[in-house]
Amino acid sequence: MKRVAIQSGDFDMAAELAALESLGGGGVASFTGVVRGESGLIALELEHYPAMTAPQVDRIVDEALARWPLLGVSVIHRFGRLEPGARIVFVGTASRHRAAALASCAFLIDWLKSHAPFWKKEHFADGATAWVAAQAEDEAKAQGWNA
Amino acid sequence: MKRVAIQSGDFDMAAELAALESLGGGGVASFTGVVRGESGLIALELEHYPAMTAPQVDRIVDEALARWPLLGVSVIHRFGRLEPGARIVFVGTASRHRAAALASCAFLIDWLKSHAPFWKKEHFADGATAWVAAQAEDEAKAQGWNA
Amino acid sequence: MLTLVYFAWVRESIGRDEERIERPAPGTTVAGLIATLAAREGGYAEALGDPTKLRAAIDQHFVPLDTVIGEAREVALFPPVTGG
Amino acid sequence: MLTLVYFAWVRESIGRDEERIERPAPGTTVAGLIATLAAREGGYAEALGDPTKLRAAIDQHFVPLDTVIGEAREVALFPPVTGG
Repeated sequence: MKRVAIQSGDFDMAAELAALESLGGGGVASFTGVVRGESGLIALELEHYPAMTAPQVDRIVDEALARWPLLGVSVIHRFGRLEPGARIVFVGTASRHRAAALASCAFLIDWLKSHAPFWKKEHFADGATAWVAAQAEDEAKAQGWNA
Repeated sequence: MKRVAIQSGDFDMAAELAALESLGGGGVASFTGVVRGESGLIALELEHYPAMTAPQVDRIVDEALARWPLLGVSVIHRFGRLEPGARIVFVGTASRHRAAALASCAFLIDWLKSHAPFWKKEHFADGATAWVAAQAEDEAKAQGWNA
Repeated sequence: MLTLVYFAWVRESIGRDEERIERPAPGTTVAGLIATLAAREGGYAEALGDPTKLRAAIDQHFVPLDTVIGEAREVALFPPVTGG
Repeated sequence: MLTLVYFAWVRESIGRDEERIERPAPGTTVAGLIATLAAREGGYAEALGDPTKLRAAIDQHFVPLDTVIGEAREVALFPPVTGG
């Protein structure tokens, strides 16, 4: 099972996880990223490169499927204006082997952080805005998977 | 937030994850173990040591909270007779740092596999039963966290 | 008195999940207790005859089999655990 | 013709998300294109004046800035990505 969705709307966590659990693999790992509501942030605006995002995510999901013995992978990434507490991204993996499920989940979220063509703009209560800078740490983590 | 439950009944994945997402940490990792339905298995019977299980799980959750910067940890482990597809165990962690959420989730499930006082008896369609043997691999994984 | 609790196939072979026995002599280890019990009639030999297949807890804490029982109230004997 | 697409503050500074330009001379790299565009009036200098802050994709694949544009149909210019 392979599911890649780039969408503005929210998603149903229970349904996403149930789909992975139903594959009979024994173990399902997931990571969900949520908008933090700190420092007066009132919204996070996610812009992306539509022609590039889904094909790129699809490609990295294929790489995860080749690298680990997985029965299923789901990646959902939202775009648009998201308020604190809203889900941004979901990665779910199913495998007979818990280590494979957990490692591939970590691999995919590291890759999304450093390579998925998204950009985040913070909107603050006082009207200020700021584009989120990429973190060198994220790039290093994703590179680590190539070692 | 710390939640430890040792129970026979199922649990609501969406509610468990929503509780972790609401902590404002930015990242929630989870692992869910499900009964595999292979080789004619019709049920898995989980026995545990009630006086020991919850205190031991509570202790290891405290260790995870001390080792990683976590905002919340939930561990739910079921006992009793579970059919293929049923959830056995849930580990969920919330953190500002996705690496902390993912690593602590892996640590907790490795520990549960090798140290939680549970025993599994397989029931097959032909009436045969078999106690599941512990895997040396699980013990090695849990030991790895002490290095 | 000392409470003994059994789990999984240890419990099934012995045919009970709990019993109370006279407190063993001072200095007795879990392994010594196991050897004494394994000499009993019934399913004890089958359950406890091979200590390498057994694990133990004293008062709800895992211990190596060479641990002295001392003032413990409860000793649990069982196969290696298979949680998660 | 070559399509250029801009994202995030590159898009905001330039004031548009897409434009079509004459195909640059054979052998032109992304860095060369950036230098040419940065010389334009308006927000181009602000958006493209410091190539170390920029990343690029050719036909929806990330490329180093020294990549030759060649027969590409679309070049995208943007800051480092921040997904996940």
